Amino acid sequence: MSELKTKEAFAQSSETIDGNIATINFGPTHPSTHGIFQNVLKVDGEKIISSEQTVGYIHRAFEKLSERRPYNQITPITDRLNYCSSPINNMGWEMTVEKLIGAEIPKRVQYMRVIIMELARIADHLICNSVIGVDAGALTSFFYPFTEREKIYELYEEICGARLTTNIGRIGGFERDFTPAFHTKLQSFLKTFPKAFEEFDSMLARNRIFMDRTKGAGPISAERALAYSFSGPNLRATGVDYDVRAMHPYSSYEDFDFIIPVGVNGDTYDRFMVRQEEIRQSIRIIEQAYNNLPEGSYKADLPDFYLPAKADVYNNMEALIYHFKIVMGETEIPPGEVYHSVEGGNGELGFYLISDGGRTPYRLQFRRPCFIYYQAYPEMISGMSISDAVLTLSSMNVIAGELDA
Amino acid sequence: MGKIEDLEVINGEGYQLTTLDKAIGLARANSVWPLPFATSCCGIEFMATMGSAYDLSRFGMERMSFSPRQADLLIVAGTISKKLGPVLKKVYEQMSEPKWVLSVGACACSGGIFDTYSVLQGIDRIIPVDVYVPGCPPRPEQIIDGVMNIHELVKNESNRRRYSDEYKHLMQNYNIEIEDGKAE
Amino acid sequence: MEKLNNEAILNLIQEAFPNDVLFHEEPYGLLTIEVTATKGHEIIEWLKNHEVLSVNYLTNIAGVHYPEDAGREYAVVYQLHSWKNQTRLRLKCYLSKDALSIASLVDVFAGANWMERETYDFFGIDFLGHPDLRRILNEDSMDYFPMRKEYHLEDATREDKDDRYFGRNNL
Amino acid sequence: MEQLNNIGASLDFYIFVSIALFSIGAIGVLTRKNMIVLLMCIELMLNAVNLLLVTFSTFFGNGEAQIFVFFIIVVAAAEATIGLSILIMAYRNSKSIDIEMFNKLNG
Amino acid sequence: MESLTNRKKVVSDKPMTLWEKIYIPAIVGGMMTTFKHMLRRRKTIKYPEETRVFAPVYRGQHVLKRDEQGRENCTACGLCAVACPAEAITMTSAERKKGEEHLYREEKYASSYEINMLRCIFCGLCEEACPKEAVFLTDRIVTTEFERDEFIYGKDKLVEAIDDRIDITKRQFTGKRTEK
Amino acid sequence: MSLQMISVILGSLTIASALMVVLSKHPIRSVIYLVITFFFISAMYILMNAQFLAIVNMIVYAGAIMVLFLFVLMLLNLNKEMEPETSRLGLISALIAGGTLFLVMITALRDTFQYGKGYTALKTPESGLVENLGNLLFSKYLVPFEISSILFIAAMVGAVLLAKREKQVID
Amino acid sequence: MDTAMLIEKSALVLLLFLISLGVAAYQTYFERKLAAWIQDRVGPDRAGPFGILQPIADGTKMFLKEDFIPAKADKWLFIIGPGISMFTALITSAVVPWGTNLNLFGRDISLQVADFNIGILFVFGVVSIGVYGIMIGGWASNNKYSLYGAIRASSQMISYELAMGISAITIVMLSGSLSLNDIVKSQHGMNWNIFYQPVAFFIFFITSLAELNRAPFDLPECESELIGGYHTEYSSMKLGLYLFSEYTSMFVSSAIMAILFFGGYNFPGMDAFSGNTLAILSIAAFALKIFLFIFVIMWIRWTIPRFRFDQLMHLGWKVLIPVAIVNMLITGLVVAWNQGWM
Repeated sequence: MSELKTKEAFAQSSETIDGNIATINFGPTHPSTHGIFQNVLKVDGEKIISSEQTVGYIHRAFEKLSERRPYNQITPITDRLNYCSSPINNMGWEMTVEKLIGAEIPKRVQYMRVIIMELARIADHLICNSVIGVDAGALTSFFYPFTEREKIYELYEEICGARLTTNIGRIGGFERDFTPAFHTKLQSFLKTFPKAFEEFDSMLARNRIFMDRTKGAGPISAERALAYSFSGPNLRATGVDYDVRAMHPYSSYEDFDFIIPVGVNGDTYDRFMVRQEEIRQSIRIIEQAYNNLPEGSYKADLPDFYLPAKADVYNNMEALIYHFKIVMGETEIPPGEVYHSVEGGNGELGFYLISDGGRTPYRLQFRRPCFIYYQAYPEMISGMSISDAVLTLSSMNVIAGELDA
Repeated sequence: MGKIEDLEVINGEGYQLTTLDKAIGLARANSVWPLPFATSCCGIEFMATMGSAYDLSRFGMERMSFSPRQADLLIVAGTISKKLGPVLKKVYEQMSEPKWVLSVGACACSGGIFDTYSVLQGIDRIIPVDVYVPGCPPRPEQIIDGVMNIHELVKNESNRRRYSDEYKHLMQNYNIEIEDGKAE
Repeated sequence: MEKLNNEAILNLIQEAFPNDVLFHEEPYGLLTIEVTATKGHEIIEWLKNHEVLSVNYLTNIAGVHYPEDAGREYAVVYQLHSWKNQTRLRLKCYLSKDALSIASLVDVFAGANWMERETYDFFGIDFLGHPDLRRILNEDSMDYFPMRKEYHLEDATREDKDDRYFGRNNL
Repeated sequence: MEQLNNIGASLDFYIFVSIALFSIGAIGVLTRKNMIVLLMCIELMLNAVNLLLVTFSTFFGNGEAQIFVFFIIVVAAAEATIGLSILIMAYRNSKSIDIEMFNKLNG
Repeated sequence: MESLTNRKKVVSDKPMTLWEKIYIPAIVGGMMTTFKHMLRRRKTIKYPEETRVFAPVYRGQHVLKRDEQGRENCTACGLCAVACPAEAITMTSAERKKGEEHLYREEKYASSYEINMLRCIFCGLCEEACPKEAVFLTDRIVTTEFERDEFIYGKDKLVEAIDDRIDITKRQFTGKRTEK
Repeated sequence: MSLQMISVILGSLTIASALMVVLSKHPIRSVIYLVITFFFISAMYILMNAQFLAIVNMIVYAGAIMVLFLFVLMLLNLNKEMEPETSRLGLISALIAGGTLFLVMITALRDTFQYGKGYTALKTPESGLVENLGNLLFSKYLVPFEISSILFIAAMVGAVLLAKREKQVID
Repeated sequence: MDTAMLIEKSALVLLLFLISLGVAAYQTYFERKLAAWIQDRVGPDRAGPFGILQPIADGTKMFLKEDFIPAKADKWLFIIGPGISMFTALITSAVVPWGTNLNLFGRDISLQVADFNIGILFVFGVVSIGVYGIMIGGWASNNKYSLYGAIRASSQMISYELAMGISAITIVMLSGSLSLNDIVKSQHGMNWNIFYQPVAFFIFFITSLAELNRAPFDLPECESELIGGYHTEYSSMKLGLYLFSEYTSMFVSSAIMAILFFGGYNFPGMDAFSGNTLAILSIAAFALKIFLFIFVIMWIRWTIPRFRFDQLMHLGWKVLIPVAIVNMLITGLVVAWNQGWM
């Protein structure tokens, strides 16, 4: 914001720009930091010499909170990690618990999850890429993808009744089957989206102004990216084809045919293009999963964890007991340690869960990809101009919720 | 906690709205430039509100003012942690009068689900809030409702209220200094 | 490319560091090794540079607090990943609350920087040799380490609830 | 705009103004230590000369003096660019724009 | 670094052609796209005048249901409060007295039932937790208010009116309840 | 208001703003005052029917050279304190010198003053117009004109070379 | 100067002033509507029917907003910054011929405030002064972002002025006069300069965008990098003046472009009319051309991304200026050939 400077920063503002190094406060509420984090840039003219990051402005103590909530109440918390793609977080968490309790998940549930997760990935990448457009000055490129995003929201809404923080799915499956409205909406989405998406793509991807702006902005080499434990599209933009979906397939990802797009230089353009291509691949995956959607139940047979139908609760003593046990969080959870990771919108989203058999996790640690790769930001922007720094930041898709936990 | 509206009886003694006030209020209400202080999830829903499907610009509000000097409405959307609180307060102080605050979402209004050591339990502890929008995150419809409530406030506000003693007292409750002399 | 299974990996590590592998198990197929805390850095570096193992990716670092476990109150858990073998590996180092320090991994994996800062922020574990060990998520002025079990989660200033209703007074 | 056939005040007034400007410029050059202001004072002096030239040009009804003004402007522009770039260089090395700094060049 | 999979495809190495280098084609193309949009039908839903159709399962404002005879379903078991991650629900239970059978279905009822709508995150866990089909989320949205206190929704706002029933039958969760 | 009044007012304003250039403490203010001075001088040119020069003066001096000055000042971002103090002795001697200069010139041009008193008519009003100047410039003064363009190029190259920074390592 | 003339000119000036302000105000409305249409939205529609009172609401609000001067700012310069901007934006319209002569009350009234014989130079002079408003305002705010905006604005405007001037010289060569009136008259009917000088027009158009700080050259005020650029610290009517001056300049430079390349008030088949009909039609034709230019400028803004600073400089110095010079040389040769000088 204009002058959210501390007293010290004010004192420094008398430093000169040329010759001397000036300090610029980039954040905490600068318009280009879509979210809240602060970068104190040391600049020489327009060139960035170094920068220092401050994060934690929306630290919400997820991990401590998780230690105080029963397992089924953690799903709404994971919503708010990477809120651009909450369903992936939800399902990642559910799969972690299912792994812990050793549950068998029907194929249909797995496919349904893939559909929802890929929709979430599309939504996530769309928001990131449209914001790159906005930061590059093409404001309209924000509105076209957002119209499409609304459709994804509507799909979520059909399934779970919420738009953004979905709390979608349950341990063991979904709370309801795909509704007829969902089917029609998904079909029309699959039909209209690629066209609208290619239109968006045509506005930026081969536009020379945009290419000039993004090529070479904020590059990182594959070696450095690996040292910084990058993952997700940002890592793939450097040319490394690491994808959890391919490396450790979960939820039947091994059934689907998709390619892993990679970039060359790891710069903003590569990140943009990788995300664009991933959106196309996601559409392919959704089509495959939807066309081959197996028949069956939308939930696993887990009486200990999946709430019984209300009718049973009312009439069946056993169901009523399960109901109370699940809601009170008194079901038997095996003690143990489990790590499960999914390919989130930003990369490898991991859940490291230590259970002591109690009502709540003993320790739950989220491997938040944003948090890990955002630390490379100063290295990526040093020597770049301020404009590049803005684009690099938006192309890294740093989500404050995921960053600060 | 004192609220702006508590301290004012809109049609009460000495604050009878004049025709001029009404005209000014109407003009102001149609030109509320927001400063989106979007931190997290609600920020994304706020973006959706800006988007084509809901289009906040119908209210004359698409002109975002990222500089607090130019903004009329501070839209706080998302969690405000204790670390961020002073920043928010500073932004509020930097805004020039008249200014309004819309608190969007459970986190900003009350801390919401995050009853934790690091989260501020409602921004009305540090700045006065005019309208609360519940929801986590609220639907764009709700945000628009909140905005329209703000418009109602703006329309019915006397032009002089910002210089009244009650207002100064309210600001003192929040330890916010009113910068004198430059106004008017 | 031949991929190693967990047993082979374990054997290789035990050969190289016969005295330092204190305990090992395979919960949910993930090889978990407890090693001497002082040797943690050395082992990870060795794992990274080992030709066959080539553990090239640091997935994450987590701290755990076990207040009841005298002498090993804190654990630092490293999750590593060998892409060549498509294997994950978990290394645990237990620390006592009296000697709460462990060598920093920043010189091996640059990405360990913030992970360690976060662990320090939450648990107060001192990473020796870390270039910039400060709090990261919380305010600098905070005077405790919030993830330790003895500290409360809730904000003490919340007025609008009565804990009795939520069945968690005892927690 | 129609042409004026009258220059307003008498010639001597313009001459007086240009002499005054020149002297002010000179005093500025002598008193100010800030190199940029110094350069500006030189520009002021050049302008005083220009004014005088234009005045005489109108007086004699001869456009050639204005050609000289034109060249003076050219030279002034060149001088300003070079002067300022030297100044930036000097500033970069010494972090000061005090004219005294050049004393160091004496060695 | 060698490939980890055989699915790798480089997507961003296409060099700029001369045609693309002269700026104009892409700019004109983009302008054509935007021009087409200018003529297209607007996608805006003018909210207060027009409303968007919510999904039938939308999680909006809560309702405390009555049964067919107009009796309140809630028995103040407190499961919803326990299930609430935001700790937004409070209630006090009371014994049903003689002569109140037409008001409350069970022997116990909630003499007060409050939801703090500012805290509520509309996750729907209370609806799932309720064994008596008493609390449901509906597709109505919670209104915005000027005052913080107005968000504590008591029974006056939550319990559905007898003559103005709220239809929740489309929520799939409603298993058909059969009388004992 | 007669033209005479206008020109007298213009002249006094010119001198006043020129004085402010020297007297302002802050260099940026000096620049602004100088621009204003140039405006007044341009206005006087127009009065003397030297329209072309008036506009050129505005474009080149006010629009380019002074912007350059302002630009450099902003780039260096100097504060008031950076202005070095002049010693009192220096100030007095400069004033004396300047005053003497003024007197000497007035005296030297005394005859002209006598001659020009009361002279207000324009002999050849079109002498300052573009056509006339253009004809002169591209016939009689063609060679100087070309040389001045070479001067420009030399100045440009020189400025670029001077201001170009050597590669420096900033730590 | 006779009194009637004085009254006539004063009336014209006043009228122009009001029209400029009105057009600028409704340009903001039009821009918002256009942006909305491009983005599949409806745009402002609640202030009056179709939202046409939106600019008035904005104006009233800004006028009554607290006028804030930052404590660290240089007060005097802070205040005159927007003033200079507005002044320079308005003054250019003085030399624009708005139409053929109008006959009113038995007088032949020229719809041009001042027919400078060096009108085009006057325009450039004013344009070159225009940068002061931004520079002074940006510097006086004493804010880093404002300063960056100011520095970007000044270097950008100085650089692009060159190419702009060089491309305009070709028009001067073609029409043989520096007076805008003569330039317009030389393009009688459909004899527009655009058909002879498409390259010059192209360069002039691009540089105008840069001088106006419009996308894709809106670096001095780009939101994502510099928040508000030079006007970050401005509130109230001072901000209003900056915004107004931007739109007024847009209006005026559209007019200049129409004059230089699209025949100003000329329109095909204008010989069929005469007198006041012709005057009114010519004004309408001119207005239409201006509107089209404004439309295109806005359309561009909402379509393409902006340049980076070094790319902008690169484009200005290494592409536009050489092309403009080559174009000028060729034009010169052709003109000389036609005149029989070679």
